[in-house]
Amino acid sequence: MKVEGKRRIWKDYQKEIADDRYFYVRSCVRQNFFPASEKMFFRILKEELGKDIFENAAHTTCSGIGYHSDVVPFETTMTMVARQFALMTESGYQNFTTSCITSFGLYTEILETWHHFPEVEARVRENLKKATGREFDKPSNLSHASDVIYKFRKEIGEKARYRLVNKQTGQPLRCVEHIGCHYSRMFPGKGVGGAEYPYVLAGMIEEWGGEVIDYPERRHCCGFGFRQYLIQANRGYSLSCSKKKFDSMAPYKPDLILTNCPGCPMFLDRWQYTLSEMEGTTYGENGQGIPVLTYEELAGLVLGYDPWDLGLQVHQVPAEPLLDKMGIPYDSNRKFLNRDGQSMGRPKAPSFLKFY
Amino acid sequence: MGELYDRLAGDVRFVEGLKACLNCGTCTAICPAAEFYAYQPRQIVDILQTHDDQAIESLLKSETIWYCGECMSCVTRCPRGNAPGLLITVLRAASQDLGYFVESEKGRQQLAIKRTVGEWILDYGYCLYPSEILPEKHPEQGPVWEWEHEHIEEVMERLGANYKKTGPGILRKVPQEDLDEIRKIFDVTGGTARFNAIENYSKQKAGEMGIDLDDTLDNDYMKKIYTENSQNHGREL
Amino acid sequence: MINFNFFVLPFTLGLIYVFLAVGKSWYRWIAALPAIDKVKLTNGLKHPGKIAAALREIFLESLIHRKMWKQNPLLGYMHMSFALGWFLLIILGNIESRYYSGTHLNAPYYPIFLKFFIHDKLVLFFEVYSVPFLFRFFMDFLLIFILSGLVLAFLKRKQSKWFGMKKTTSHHFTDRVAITTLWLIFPMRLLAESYTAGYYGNGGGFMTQPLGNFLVSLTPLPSDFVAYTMWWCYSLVLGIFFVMLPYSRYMHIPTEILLIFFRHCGIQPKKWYSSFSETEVQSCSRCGVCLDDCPMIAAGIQDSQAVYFISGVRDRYVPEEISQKCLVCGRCQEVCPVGISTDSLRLIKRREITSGQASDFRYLTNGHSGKGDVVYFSGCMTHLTPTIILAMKGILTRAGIDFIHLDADGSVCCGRPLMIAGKDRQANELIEFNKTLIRQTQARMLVTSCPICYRVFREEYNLPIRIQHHSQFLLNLIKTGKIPLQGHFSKVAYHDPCDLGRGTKTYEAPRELIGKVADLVNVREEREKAHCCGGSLGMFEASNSQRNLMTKAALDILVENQPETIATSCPLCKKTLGRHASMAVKDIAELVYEAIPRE
Amino acid sequence: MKDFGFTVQLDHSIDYDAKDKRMMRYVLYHEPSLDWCIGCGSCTATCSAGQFTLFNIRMAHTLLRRGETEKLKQELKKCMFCGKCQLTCPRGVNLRNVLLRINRAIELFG
Amino acid sequence: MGNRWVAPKRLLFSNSIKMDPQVIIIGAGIAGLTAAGALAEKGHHVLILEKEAQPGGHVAQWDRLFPSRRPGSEVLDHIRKIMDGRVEIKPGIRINGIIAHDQDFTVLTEEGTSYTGQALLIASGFRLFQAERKEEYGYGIYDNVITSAEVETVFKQGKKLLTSKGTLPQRVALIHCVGSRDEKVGNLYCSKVCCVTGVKQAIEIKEQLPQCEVFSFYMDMRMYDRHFEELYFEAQKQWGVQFIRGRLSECSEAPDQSLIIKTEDTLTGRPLRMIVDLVILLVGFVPEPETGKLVEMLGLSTGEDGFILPSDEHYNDNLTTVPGVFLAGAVKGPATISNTIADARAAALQIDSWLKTKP
Repeated sequence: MKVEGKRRIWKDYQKEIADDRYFYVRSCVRQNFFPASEKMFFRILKEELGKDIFENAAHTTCSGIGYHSDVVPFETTMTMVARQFALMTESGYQNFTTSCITSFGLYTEILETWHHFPEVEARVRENLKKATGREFDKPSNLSHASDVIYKFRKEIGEKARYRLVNKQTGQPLRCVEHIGCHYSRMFPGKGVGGAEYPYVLAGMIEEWGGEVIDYPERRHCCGFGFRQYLIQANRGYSLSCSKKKFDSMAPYKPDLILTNCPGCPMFLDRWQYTLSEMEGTTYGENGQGIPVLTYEELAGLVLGYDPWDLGLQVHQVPAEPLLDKMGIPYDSNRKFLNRDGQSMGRPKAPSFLKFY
Repeated sequence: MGELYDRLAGDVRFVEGLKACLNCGTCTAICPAAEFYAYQPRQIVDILQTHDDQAIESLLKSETIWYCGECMSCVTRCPRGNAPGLLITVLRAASQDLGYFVESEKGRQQLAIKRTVGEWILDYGYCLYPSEILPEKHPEQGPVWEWEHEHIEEVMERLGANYKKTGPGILRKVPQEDLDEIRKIFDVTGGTARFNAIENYSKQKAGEMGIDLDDTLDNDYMKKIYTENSQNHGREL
Repeated sequence: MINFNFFVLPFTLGLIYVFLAVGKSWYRWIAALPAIDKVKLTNGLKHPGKIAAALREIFLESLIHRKMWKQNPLLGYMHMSFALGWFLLIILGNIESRYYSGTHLNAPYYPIFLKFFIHDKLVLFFEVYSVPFLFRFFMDFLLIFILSGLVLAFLKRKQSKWFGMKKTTSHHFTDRVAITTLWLIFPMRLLAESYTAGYYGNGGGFMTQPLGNFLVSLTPLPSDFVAYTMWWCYSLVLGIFFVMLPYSRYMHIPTEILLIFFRHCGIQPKKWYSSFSETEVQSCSRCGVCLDDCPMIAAGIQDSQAVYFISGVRDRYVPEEISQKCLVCGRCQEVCPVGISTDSLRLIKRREITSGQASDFRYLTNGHSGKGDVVYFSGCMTHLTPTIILAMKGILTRAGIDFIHLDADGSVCCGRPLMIAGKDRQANELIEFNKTLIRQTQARMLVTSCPICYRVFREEYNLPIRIQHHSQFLLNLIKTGKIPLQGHFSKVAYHDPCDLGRGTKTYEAPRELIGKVADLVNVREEREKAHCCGGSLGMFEASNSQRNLMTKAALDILVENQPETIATSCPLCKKTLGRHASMAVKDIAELVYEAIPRE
Repeated sequence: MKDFGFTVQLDHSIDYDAKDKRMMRYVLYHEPSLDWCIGCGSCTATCSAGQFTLFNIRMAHTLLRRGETEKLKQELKKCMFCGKCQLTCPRGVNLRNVLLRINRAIELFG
Repeated sequence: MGNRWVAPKRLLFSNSIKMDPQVIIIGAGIAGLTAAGALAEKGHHVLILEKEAQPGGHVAQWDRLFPSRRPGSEVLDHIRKIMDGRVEIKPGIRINGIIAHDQDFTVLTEEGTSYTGQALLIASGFRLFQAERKEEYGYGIYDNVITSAEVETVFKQGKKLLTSKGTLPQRVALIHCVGSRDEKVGNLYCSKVCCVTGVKQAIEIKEQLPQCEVFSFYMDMRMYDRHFEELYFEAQKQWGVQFIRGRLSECSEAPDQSLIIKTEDTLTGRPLRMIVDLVILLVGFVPEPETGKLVEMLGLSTGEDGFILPSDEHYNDNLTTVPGVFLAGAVKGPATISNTIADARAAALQIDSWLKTKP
């Protein structure tokens, strides 16, 4: 493997990312499964970097999951997106930042479509007006939240209290990055590093001292596949996809999986559990699994935030082994306490997967 | 060129998605669905470029079009700039609007998606909402989710969410007037029409199949489409 | 009077041995016959007519060697001189010995060594017509007759070409011993008798007496001693030959006799290796006549001809590719002096290889098949030569025949291609399917354009209706004036398809038919001796280029008399020959169709 | 083990290195002309069995090469052995022997 | 006879080398050299400007030529023999301007020197597709992904084809259509020579490493020219090269540096994964960027593929819209060596008659 080769490609795919005044829209999946990550994104931008990031309470889903599971027509989704743009415009912002990769992909696709088919854009504007009376400007800059963190990876690196280095051995941690399919597959130019060797997460890992591991099934989808997960009868597809990735990365003994998509971390986390219950197979050393993190969680960790404030307790695959490697202190007793420090009980321990 | 083909060709995604396929197979090579189902994106494009309405109709009625996961990996690779993934979205739209989706087991599942994700969009303003993700319907979510779900308010509060509350923030209650706007958008742009189509064709089919289907999530038809794989679909040998 | 001497022992023991050995084998084979064949055999032996016929054939084939004569006169004479000569020598020898001994019962060796025991009767010069003289004369004559054959046999070893044989088989050890002793028998007899005659100064015939006198005058040793030694040698070679016979190719002589009886009693080859097959295999004299007549020679294939295949079977090991490397064109069968059914032996071996292979034709669902007076089955191959189908349908319509084209949209194979691969069980599934289809048509006659189908229809389908190849059917149409003829082709050479010609003995119909529409030029090797076109479905182990060589060889013979068109009556032959022919290759149906005046 | 209402699914992709090549080797050794195939599909187009069912000789050949023994077994049973394929093959592959040999290989290694 | 009046011309030039050349040829590849030789034989004074230090172009880098597998040097030497001594070659030239006068052209170089000629032949050839651009194939990233050009270099040096670890490859995959027939890299055209080059190299690899399994991944085998199909047949029949119909989708590296390639086995309609020790990318033709400048300077037009358009693709294949400017060889698109040589001769003929009819 020649990293120079990758660097050359990374150079070719450097996208424009706004450096302030972000209009932020939330992700359906992340809110449910990684609420603390979205919280952390705000804290990092506001408190650590002193940026202006705004959320309009009236904003909603882009209906992307509905669209990609085909119950919501393209026309409708485009108008939903137009409405988000309208809210941005009304709030006086131009830089649009999404928390969700599906959304990001969809926004990109829609903007492209409008670019190639102006008549479609006109129709959407008309529909939006008809339905809501709103009008909109297209954003001058569209980025995914991970782009923003990538943009400020150096600043974060400078403030970092911990690095992606094994405290005992001093070796950089072996990190596997998993990019959401809709980040750059359709429009390689719209993602940092392009479609084949995306740099958005790799950049963070390198910057924060880790080692990026390439493995054969790196590009493989986690298996969400929308309808393929939403319907129980189809979940075998979803599961099999993730299994394929695990089997492929296992020989490289990764210390963690870093993701930038809302769904992927949830699936890569839950499917490890499911597989262990289904076949008794666990990945990672002595049945502890391979920890899966969102980029905000990782940023939070290196910046020294409390793991439980980052929501690592709601991961099914325990993060503790990683914290130990990084030498990050944590209080196991506080793991399952509520805001006021009262116990919320404990989840049941899985049959095979380690649980702390 | 047939009627059906023209209908599809009217969709911008179709125009973007179908240039001219040279059957090289770069799409199938990396297609997750091709790995786990009896499915080939190449074949889809190949059938479409025959412009043969009969073939297209049987495609719309088939299980095949429902195997794709819309990961769009195929789009990255095609040396002719086709987008099989996009074409699938067009085919699925047509299959639902024409009522062909009920002819296939995988197609019939659309009702379950409509009644969950679809409705949630209108009810909550988001595609998912924690209270709806029931551990019994999602055993794979594991004990942690079970625990989370049990203590959802507290957990969300602990993690800094604005769960079910007003104002901005994570999992807030989206104001009613905004939900109304969404509904309007759905009415104006055919979202509602799509929902109705899915409902009506499904009810019709349920009748034909003689399986009970009411408006709830828990009835024989819903159970059937949510859990059943009566055929192989190429899942095993 | 004691007519005994120790030197007769080798012969006598050998003779006893060979009788026991042959008897044992005969018993084994007969005992191993399936019950039904045993019945046939016993019934046959009760039937004087059949016995007579058998004996006649034995006389013609085993003594006269009729087929050999046909093959090549020199070869025929050589074999006859040995077989017939020796046979007569024995007969006459017996009569002579009875004359001398005056009794009917002589020890078996007595006639053989008669001249050793009898030499006292002096025949004077004026007793030319006396009985002893005549005996001596004819015995010597027969001896010369045999020795002349011996000389030829010796030449054949050196110059097989003279005997019309490009290839000859090689010999095993036992064969060599047997043939040497066989060759020595009569020279020894000659020497023994001559010396004896010379020593006694009489007792010899017109050849042995003078030769004897001459030899004695040359030999320094006491000539009674030399003569005695010669008698020992004579007896020894006879003895050794007899002992070796059951283990050598000469075993075919007694076996063939049994085989001929079997055949005349109506015993036939089975689908599996039976006692009959064994007798056939043992009756093969390894003469190698089948080598030169095998079309594969043209392709340089020289290791799987009938004789090699059969010796493999005899030794209980035939490599798979040898069993599969054969056109199954039946040409060798026609020329085999013993008339061994080489093709069915080949198929028996193939069955052993392939009969176990799985097949599944459940996808064949009984579709429509309209009704008609005549059902026309074009066959798979004919679908690759649509002009034949066109012609046939044209003719049938023109003749106003109420016909239905059974396999208009795709044939269900007739089954022969599977059978010829040894897959009878699998073939039967297809046969059953086609039978139902055909029955549904309620036709009174089945016509096919493909000899392959035609043969299997006749041999395996046992349908209640008439089955005809289109050559026969069309001929009938013309004869009954159902179709008008106008056009006329000049100089057409006809190629006999294996399955139609040798397969179903249909030689005349196509020729007569061509005669109606063209001038038939004759072909050097036709009918039974026609060459396979090289496309045979029976062949598995020939490469494309080897097939081409066979096709070219067949073509070379077809074009010898400069025909303008080559006619055949098999789509496969048409396609195969057409690939290399410099002139048009047409199916007879096409010829007829083109000869019909257009309306 | 827990039942989730779904299972890990079969991977359709041909893992070339995981497959058994004995049958391919056997057939190629006994009928080298199979190497001359250019995958044109004439055989499949003319196939007698192909008129009645989905039977694809070209596919069967490919399955043989990929070591997909099970599928190959099922496929080959449909062959009627009529030999049309061999007559149409532009590269003169000795197809009937190929089919015969594959059947043999199935007996030997299947 | 023509010679009678051509003779004095030749005399004139032979004793006045200083004088400006009649024809300036840009590019000393086989096209330029062949044309030069042909023109010189007709008595014209020719000057070749070459940007590289050595003449010979791509052929000089190639080991053996398809379909006959004769050494490329043979062809080159033959062409040289014809022109040697009669043609002047200026290597290492960078052109930064061309001025077209009504009678002739002046070529200005970066070194400041200038050359004037009455006719201009553009024979600046092509460039090989840069395989890095096909990112998913991992050229320049995975050690065992190499190009057909590198294979030629190895053969030319008489070395063995080895993996990055220096071991003998047990399995090699040749990938067709790299940079050709691919809108993702902006080249919709077919590069013509890759198919047969692939077959040739497959055979050469088997010659060198009989134990090595060689697979060829193709979409169509375009064996359009004489003896090409025969070579393809030989590769199958004699060398057991296996051809799999399916375009390489992506390549990834296994822990042991071998490569996992993913393609569809289109004849079974299923994804295929295979581990190989070496992936050889059959890189196609792309227009030479330097030529782009000339096009601008002279106001010539190019096709969508970026190659120069002749004034008529059928009967004026060597002429351009600018009188006095001619084309030869791969500046007009992918071409085989034999095609190029024939084309260069044709160009020479056109130039010759143009010079004669010139007022």
